[in-house]
Amino acid sequence: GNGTETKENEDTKATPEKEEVTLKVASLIPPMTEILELVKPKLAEEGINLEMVVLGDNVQPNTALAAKEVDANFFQHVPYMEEFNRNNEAELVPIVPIYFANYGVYAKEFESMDELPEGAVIAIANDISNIDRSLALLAQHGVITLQEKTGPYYTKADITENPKNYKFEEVDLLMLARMYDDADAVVMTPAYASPLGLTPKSDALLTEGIENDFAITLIARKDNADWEPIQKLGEVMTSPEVRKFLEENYDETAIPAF
Amino acid sequence: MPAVLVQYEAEIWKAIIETFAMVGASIAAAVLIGLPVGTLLFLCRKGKILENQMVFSVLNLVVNIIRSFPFLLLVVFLIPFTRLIIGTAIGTAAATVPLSIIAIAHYSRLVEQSLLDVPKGVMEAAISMGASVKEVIFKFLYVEARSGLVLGLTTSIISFISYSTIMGVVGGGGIGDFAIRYGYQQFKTDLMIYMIIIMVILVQIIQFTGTTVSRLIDKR
Amino acid sequence: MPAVLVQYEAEIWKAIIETFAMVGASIAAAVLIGLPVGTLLFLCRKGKILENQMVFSVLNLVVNIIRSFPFLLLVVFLIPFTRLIIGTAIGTAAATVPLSIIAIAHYSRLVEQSLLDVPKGVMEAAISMGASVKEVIFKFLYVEARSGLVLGLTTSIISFISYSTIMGVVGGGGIGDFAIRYGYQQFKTDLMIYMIIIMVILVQIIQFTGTTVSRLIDKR
Amino acid sequence: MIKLHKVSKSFSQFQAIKSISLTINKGEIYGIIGTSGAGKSTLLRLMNLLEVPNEGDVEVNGQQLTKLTSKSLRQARQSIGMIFQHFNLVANKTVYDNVAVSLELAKIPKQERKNRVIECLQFVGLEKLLDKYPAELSGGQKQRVAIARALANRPEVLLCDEPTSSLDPNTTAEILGVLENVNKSLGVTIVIVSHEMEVIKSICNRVTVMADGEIHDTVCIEPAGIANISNSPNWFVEQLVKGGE
Amino acid sequence: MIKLHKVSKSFSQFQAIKSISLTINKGEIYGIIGTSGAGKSTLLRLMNLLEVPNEGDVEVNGQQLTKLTSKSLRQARQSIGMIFQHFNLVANKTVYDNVAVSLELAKIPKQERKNRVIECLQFVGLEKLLDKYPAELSGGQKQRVAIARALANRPEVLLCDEPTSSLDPNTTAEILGVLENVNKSLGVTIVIVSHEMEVIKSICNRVTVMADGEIHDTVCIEPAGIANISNSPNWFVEQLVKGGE
Ligand SMILES: Nc1ncnc2c1ncn2[C@@H]1O[C@H](COP(=O)(O)OP(=O)(O)OP(=O)(O)O)[C@@H](O)[C@H]1O
Ligand SMILES: Nc1ncnc2c1ncn2[C@@H]1O[C@H](COP(=O)(O)OP(=O)(O)OP(=O)(O)O)[C@@H](O)[C@H]1O
Ligand SMILES: [Mg+2]
Ligand SMILES: [Mg+2]
Repeated sequence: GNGTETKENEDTKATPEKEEVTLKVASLIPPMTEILELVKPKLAEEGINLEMVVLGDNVQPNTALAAKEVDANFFQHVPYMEEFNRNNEAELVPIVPIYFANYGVYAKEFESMDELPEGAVIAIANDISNIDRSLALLAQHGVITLQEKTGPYYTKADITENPKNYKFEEVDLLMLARMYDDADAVVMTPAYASPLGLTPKSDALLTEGIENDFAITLIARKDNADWEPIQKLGEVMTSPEVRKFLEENYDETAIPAF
Repeated sequence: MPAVLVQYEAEIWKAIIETFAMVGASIAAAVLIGLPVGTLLFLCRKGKILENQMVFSVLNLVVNIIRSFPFLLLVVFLIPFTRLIIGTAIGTAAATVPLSIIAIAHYSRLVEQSLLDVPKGVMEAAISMGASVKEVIFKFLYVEARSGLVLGLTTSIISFISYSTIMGVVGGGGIGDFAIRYGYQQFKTDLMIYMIIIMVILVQIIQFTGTTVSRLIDKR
Repeated sequence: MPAVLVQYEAEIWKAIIETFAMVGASIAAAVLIGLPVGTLLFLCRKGKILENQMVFSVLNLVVNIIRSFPFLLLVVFLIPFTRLIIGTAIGTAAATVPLSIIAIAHYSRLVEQSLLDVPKGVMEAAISMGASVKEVIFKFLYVEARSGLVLGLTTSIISFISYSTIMGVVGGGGIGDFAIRYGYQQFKTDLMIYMIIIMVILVQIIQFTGTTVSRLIDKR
Repeated sequence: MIKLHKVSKSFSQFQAIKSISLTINKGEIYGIIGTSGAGKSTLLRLMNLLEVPNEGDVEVNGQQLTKLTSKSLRQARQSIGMIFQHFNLVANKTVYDNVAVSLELAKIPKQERKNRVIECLQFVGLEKLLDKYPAELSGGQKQRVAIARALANRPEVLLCDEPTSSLDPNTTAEILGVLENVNKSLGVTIVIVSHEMEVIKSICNRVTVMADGEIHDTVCIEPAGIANISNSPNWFVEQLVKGGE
Repeated sequence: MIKLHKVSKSFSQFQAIKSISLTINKGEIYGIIGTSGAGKSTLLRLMNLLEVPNEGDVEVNGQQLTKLTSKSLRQARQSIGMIFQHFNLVANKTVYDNVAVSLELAKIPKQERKNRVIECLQFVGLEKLLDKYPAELSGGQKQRVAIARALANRPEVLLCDEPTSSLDPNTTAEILGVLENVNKSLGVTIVIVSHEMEVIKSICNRVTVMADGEIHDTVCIEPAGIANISNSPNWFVEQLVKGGE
């Protein structure tokens, strides 16, 4: 697959049923990849060959999309996408939100937030939008107090009150789950918690619920957002099958956003 | 065969082939470009037959710059270049570009070092016989340093395998990435361990071959 | 000084110190453990004074296993061990553990190779004088191979710096991680470029020092 | 054939060669003798510019070596054979290949090369050791390979630094015979550095005595000829017993 | 002092030493002579077990070297000095350190060491080159460092492989004088491999002639004594002119 192929795709968009088109979608980990796998047969019926490109970090899927190497991606929430657009003069646009990854606070030794002792170490992800999200989650439940946002994100510098003197240790997103043994508490997405057998419903001390902007969203570019295969993809990803799949396999972990 | 291996058999084969492709390309780059670069680094040094402070400094700097980059950022920096020559910046083929660049920088240092261990007398014999630069290199330097060059390449290849495991970032795939994705991110520990065993076997074979070849061709 | 550097000055200094700490620890490990391991790999080979197929195979395998691991997975595998000796698995101190292990494996190979280039005659002289193993090593082998050992260490240190850039995954910090986090993930490209320039300068200084020292102590 | 004009060579502080001038004629066998450290090897190495003089000119075969481009210098060197004091064999090449390489450099076709290599190895009595590597040879055998290598591409000038230092009297006599032969039949100019009076006296026409980096004296002598020595171990016994009487 | 009993040594196919037995008495100066490749160096290297024999026993100073633990073998070797045919100096040690290292191994205290090193270097006439590295020495100077190194820790046995091959007649005479001196005054047993008849004849009591890996003959001789050679360059000129007459 390369750029020219993508262009051909665009040329053929008038007659998608007659010729098979290839739709390349970048993604990272389950359940994102599982949802894409699930809808693949349905798209095939429509003559759309869904090709999933699994990448290993959370910048490349956007870089690849902006460079037209893929036609869409599915791994991020809208604020993260906006940050990318701002910094890279890219024109990525949301197509449709799919699910809320119910961010939560987990602790191995403690049953509730109140038990967490003075000066406890809380591990959070080390990228700026997830730092923002982790702090926002804690602020939402009154664990800390944050001042008015100065930039697009909250940072540790925005903490005005931290009554129990928690220490925030920043580690790589992919490392969060490993920190469950090490830190007193970990703030992470269900995608990383589930391999540990943890679910937001039964194990999280705090969760962010669905009252937020952080739904994992199918993203495309401004120039192909209206392209029929993309729209089709959006449709099948918000179908009842996907809802059923999420509810059966990811109860409270990935809450459908459609 | 364990069930989990049967289940993922096709993907494992794919990963193995991807690793071979990426590492193979790096080896080719190391030999075809790294070897000449390392040789130039040696020959342009003070007191050597092509003594040239300019060329030495420039090559030295370029190699150092490549080696200074955090590998992840090198991959990112090279994206436009990769796209230029491969047509895309993601996938196994694209991953070979940054890997090859690293391979060149890595091996050229080891080549330089091996050549520095060639006894001066051999160089003198070559020069006194009126050997051209090309002849000095191929008929004397490489002959006398060959066991070190092979061992250095062996060490380098094993480093390339290690570097290839990071190429998942741009969708390069390979055994290492497979192990990271399934084992590390999805906690399929058994699968991860099998993948690591494959890596160990691969590395062990390469090291054994390298050690043996280098011993057989060392007549000093 | 550019505004962005002023703004992040404290953090940049912190990153520099973290890099020095991680790389310093790796250098210590390379010299204190990698050097002996490499020497043993050499001395236990066939025909050398401590010839011992068993010890050689075991060391060789262990070094290969360490070098086979995708670095990220090595970090994860070592977490229990790291926790045991450092008390925690995150932070700069914890990051030094996997880095040091890699450093040992990496440098020991280069040591082995350098020692293989010591002329047989020197070993014979040592043996004929009744030197003990320790004396053979310190009064002959290391003396004769010293320029190669220094160059090998230089190459290794630069690799350690490169490895240290991945240590962000366990909160190790350092310049490389700083560049990746701010520059790559937060798109502060200017900051990233400054960080890379710092890395290049650092690497250039190390390479220059290594090359110079190795040339000065090479009397062959 | 070889002209040195006020040539000097210093190693950092130490002046090893102090403004030496000398002329060696075509077809001569020229000896250089002197105590250890006098500067003999350095002088010889100046003649093919292995050591670059700090001052003065070196002329070989009508060419000012010091002024040649590197390409012409290479060509000039191809017609100057050299036997090193420490042999400088390529340890990873067999005896055959060590000799053959000088023919390869001279672009001699492969077929011809083979005959020539065998011929040269026969001169020095090593035709049976073709496939051995230097590490498997005795001291004298290594030295003979070095001699064969220097002779192989029929140089016009042969610079020999202690060419018989590791050889027993029989082999020495044989080698000197070979040198005399190439000198007589092919007109090769030969410069021999040696500390063995016997060697110098037996084949040289002119001899320079060096001391402390300078020419002490140059004398013309009539070569005494090479003693005819039998090749059997009994010869050693006879010599020993003769001496014991 | 040294007893070889039916010692054989093969290199892959090639049998370099064929079941040799010999006895060297304490205080002897013993010569070994023979053509290039006869097996002289190999025989000498068997005497301190640098080459391990395929068959036979090696006894030095009453100890069966072939049966010693590696620790005792090391100790035994400390009293066996060796001068190598190719010197085997440590290129990264200065002249001083090359000599001093054998004293370090023998655990001689530092103060004493220094005097001893200087003394040995004076024996071989190199006291001025203390700080040079081997690469900066002439062939003969290297050889003399090797000799000084072997003498330094006053060994009981001295194995010399062509110890004067790179030395001019004057220096050779001086070195032989030193060897004779340590033999006479300290009772050091000396084994000399040499291809120079003169050398062997001037100081050896007994000489073995080797051929093809076997002992051809062993003869007792009366050492002829070391010729008294003047140390001036004029000596060379006189010798040359004398020869020319
Ligand atoms: N490591 C080796 N491998 C194979 N053959 C060897 C080896 N060492 C020596 N030889 C062979 O053994 C024979 C005896 O060698 P040695 O060095 O003892 O000769 P030598 O009498 O000392 O001769 P020279 O006077 O030329 O030094 C030679 O023919 C040589 O080719
Ligand atoms: N690379 C060098 N650096 C410093 N000094 C050197 C170097 N090469 C030679 N010398 C010195 O120059 C002098 C002459 O050396 P040269 O090798 O020419 O002596 P030589 O006459 O060949 O002696 P020999 O008969 O012992 O080989 C010696 O005193 C030596 O120490
Ligand atoms: Mg000399
Ligand atoms: Mg010998």
